[in-house]
Amino acid sequence: MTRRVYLDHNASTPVHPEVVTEMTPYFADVYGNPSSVHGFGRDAREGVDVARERIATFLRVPPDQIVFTSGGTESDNFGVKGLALARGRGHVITSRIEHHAVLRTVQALEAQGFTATYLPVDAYGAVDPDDVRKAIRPDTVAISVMHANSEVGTLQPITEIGRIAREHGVPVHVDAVQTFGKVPIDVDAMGIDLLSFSAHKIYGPKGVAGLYIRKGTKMVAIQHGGEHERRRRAGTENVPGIVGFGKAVEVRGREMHDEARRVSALRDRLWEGIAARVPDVRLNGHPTNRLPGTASLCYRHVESESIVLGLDLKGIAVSAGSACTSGNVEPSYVLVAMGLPLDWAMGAVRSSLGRSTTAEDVDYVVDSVAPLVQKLRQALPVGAA
Amino acid sequence: MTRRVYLDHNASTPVHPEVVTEMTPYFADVYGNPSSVHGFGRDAREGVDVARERIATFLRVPPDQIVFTSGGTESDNFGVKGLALARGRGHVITSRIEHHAVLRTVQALEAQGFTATYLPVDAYGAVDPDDVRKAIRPDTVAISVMHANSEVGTLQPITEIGRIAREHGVPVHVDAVQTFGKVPIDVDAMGIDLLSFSAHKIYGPKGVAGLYIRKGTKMVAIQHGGEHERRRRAGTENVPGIVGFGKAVEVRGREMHDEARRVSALRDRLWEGIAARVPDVRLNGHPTNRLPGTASLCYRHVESESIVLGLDLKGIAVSAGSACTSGNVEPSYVLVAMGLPLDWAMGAVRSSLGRSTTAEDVDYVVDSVAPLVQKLRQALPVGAA
Amino acid sequence: MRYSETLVDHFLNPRNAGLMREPDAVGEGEYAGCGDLARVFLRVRDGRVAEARFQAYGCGPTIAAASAGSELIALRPVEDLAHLKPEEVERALDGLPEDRKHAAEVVADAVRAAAGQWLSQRS
Amino acid sequence: MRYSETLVDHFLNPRNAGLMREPDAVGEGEYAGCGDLARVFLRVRDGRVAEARFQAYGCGPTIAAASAGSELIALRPVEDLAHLKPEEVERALDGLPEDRKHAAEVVADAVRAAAGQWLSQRS
Ligand SMILES: Cc1ncc(COP(=O)(O)O)c(C=O)c1O
Ligand SMILES: Cc1ncc(COP(=O)(O)O)c(C=O)c1O
Repeated sequence: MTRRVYLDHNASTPVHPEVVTEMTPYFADVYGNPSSVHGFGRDAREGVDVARERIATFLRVPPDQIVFTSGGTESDNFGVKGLALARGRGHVITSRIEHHAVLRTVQALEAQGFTATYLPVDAYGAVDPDDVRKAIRPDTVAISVMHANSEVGTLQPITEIGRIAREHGVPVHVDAVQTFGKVPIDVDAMGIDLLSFSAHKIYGPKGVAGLYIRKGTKMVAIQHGGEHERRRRAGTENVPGIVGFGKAVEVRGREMHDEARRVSALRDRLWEGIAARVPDVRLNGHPTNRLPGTASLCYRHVESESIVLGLDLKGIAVSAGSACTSGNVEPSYVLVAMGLPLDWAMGAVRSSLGRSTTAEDVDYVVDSVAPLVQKLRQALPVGAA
Repeated sequence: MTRRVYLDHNASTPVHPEVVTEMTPYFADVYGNPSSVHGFGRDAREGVDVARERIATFLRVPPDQIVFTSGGTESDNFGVKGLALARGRGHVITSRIEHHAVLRTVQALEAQGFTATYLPVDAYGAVDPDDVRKAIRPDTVAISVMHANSEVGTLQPITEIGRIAREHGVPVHVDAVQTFGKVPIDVDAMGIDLLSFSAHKIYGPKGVAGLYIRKGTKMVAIQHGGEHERRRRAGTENVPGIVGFGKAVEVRGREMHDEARRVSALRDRLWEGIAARVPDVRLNGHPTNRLPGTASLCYRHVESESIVLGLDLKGIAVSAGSACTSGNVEPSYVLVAMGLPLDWAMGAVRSSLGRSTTAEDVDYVVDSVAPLVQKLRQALPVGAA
Repeated sequence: MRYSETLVDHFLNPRNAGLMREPDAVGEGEYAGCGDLARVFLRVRDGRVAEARFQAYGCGPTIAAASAGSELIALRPVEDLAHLKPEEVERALDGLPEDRKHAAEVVADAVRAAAGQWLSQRS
Repeated sequence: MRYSETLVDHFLNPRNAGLMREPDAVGEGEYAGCGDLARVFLRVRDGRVAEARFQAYGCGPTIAAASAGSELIALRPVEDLAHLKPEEVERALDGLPEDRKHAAEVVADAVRAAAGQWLSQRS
């Protein structure tokens, strides 16, 4: 078991070497607090400013419309609560396949007296823009639809949703944690008012993310304290993290496009290799309109976690679509929303490829998956699940 | 101007070299998501577990009572809102000299229908425990008093406050961001239910902090999403930051006591050196019951920022007690609460010493302050302010 | 690794996996919360287990527990097995994490059910 | 550094700082928001500034602006100074950050006040 293959880039990624180099001096050498007016503080402030500038350039937005946060989850909480609480009361529209960072935030708002509509998705996992139109009410205060789901990777019709929202004057928050730096995003063309994006999914450090806030969007802060980030997010800035984030985004500008093509081809190789050798397997999500490196497969009549364990023992990291936590079955709510039957959904395994993935890695995975699934199916009660 | 002297450790600190070494592998090598069940995830999880264990050992509490957050500000927001919102409505007690992370959080709760009492402080900046007793009402849901203020450093009578709170069954949150790792804290003896503590004030990285939550304390989460941190704080853990935090705390266990003695003596040297050469200067806060390295001085009839600028031009980093932001005078609300006259409060300058501060640094500062203040006073309108 | 070496070995090389034709007894265990399922087949000679086979559906530990269980019961009197405790299955795996104890329970349930069936048929 | 070299030089080495005995005119400028205060003293010969001194209280830029202002007005006709614009003081400092523009305003106010006093005394 010397070989190790990491196919879980949607969970987190190794920090890019250039990013590590860029952020390292900000621990022991440039350690001032960016709020301090003296030289030590100004040096730290400059690091933050450069990072903000780089991200703004990448997103083609003004730098002062970017707020740094501690992670995708905070950005999502901030985006959704910030819009809703600024309006006090009303109706929120989201989808059934959002990340928990949005879903549970909307639920928390419901507990405070807001109402919510959770839009369904089709068999590919896509929201129908017409459903958004129908869901809008006079008291709708926010729409939050993700750009792509981490599990199946289908891209949502954000441009259409954005157009409809604008017609009705409703602000749109988009969780782009899985797409930012992987596929192009144009907040103006797509009609996005708030955009959540994160560093650790794109070879930046954990513990830092951002929220784009279109100028003029009515928002309130949710973390209170000092006057950081133009009073929109209190707390001493995570300077090394922000510096690393800026560098990671700059590198994405160079690497994103070629990598998407390469990783997309490797994902096809993975799917075709497995499909050729394993019966009763299917690929979830939209065949083309999707994240390049994500392959969500369902193995019928096998349980996700036993595949993840079997591959882990071969040094391969993939993630389970269904999870058995303290004795509760949890088939992926995303696959369930897409209408997958339970005997398929229980056997969902996601592979997510990244910049260091090679064809040899993929072949090793295919060679490992085939016998494993066969063995697991041998131990299977006939007609189970 | 080659010499650089950093006397702003209460704002932020250089990361300890051992801490940098400990956290570095967690960027590019141990990059899994701690929620992942495969080997890459388990390695990351172990880093987080070790850090939690180290901090728990230092604080002498069970590890599962520590929740990691993104900073002191989040810990304060979490502590105060977590207690208040779990109780829905009621009365909160805090002091006038809390950090904005607590003050503005209490104000946000007031805007949501809570009521609040802001306790006064005496001339040393200390809360009178009797005032806490008098402020408690049947509907009091939380008491939040800091352990020491960053500006004057006077230690608060937490043990007495904790005892009174317990008699009345009211939970106590203590903002120990400035004291954790600098002076001993015993949450049991001091009757503390929640404790905010942070990494970047004690030679750990920015972007990570903690909240101790005593078992059984009724709390709600304020950041919603995945099931991280035993469902108390959603969001992928900042693994390198947490690992660094754990190491920083472990190092504190070794270095804290000797350093306190050393830094305390240097602070006396600074004050005595300045007092001997500059007329009309005073030392704020309690003479003995205080943070070891903090010296808050007021220069009468001089304006804080001009001293900070003058010292900055000599390579010395200190912080201004009063700040002039976009044309609004802001004498420190802490000094005002302590009853300092405005002509003193406007000239407040804080020096905060740390592990790398030397006697030569201190002497250089004294030699720089004396002529600077003299020159600034020459330009002064007679009887101004 | 949160699983013992023994457990991993049973998972990777399950013993006695698969269907048994014309068994003397069959028993099932199911874990409601989780959908985990184990089925045990017994061939009995002179009141003792002459052969055992299993089928299992569930996460890795459940498959390993079924495999270990099928070894554990070989040659034992069926009467004893009517009272098989999950702890015995767990011990045969050198332990289970807290949130996977149900793997041993499902298998012990299946064994007890099969033993019960054989005993009631005989009486 | 957010301040120009010129500003820093005026701050560290303020020109013409201090009281003037028996001046021909005195003017003050004050920035209400901030408590910043500048006082300018003029000695006038033949309608021109023969000598200027200042006192200032405030953040670094205010002190620098007063110093630069006192140089700026030397030998100029007092009549002109009654209309001195803050921009001229700011230019003499090679610029000011947005949130410190008031430093130039306080000083220009003080100069205009002193010039006004002298002109009204004369008439
Ligand atoms: C779409 C999406 N949103 C939000 C998040 C939350 O990010 P984090 O856990 O880093 O806070 C994730 C992470 O998996 C995600 O995939
Ligand atoms: C007492 C106290 N509480 C809270 C904070 C907030 O910490 P941070 O800005 O790192 O979030 C500080 C920082 O100065 C502090 O001194």
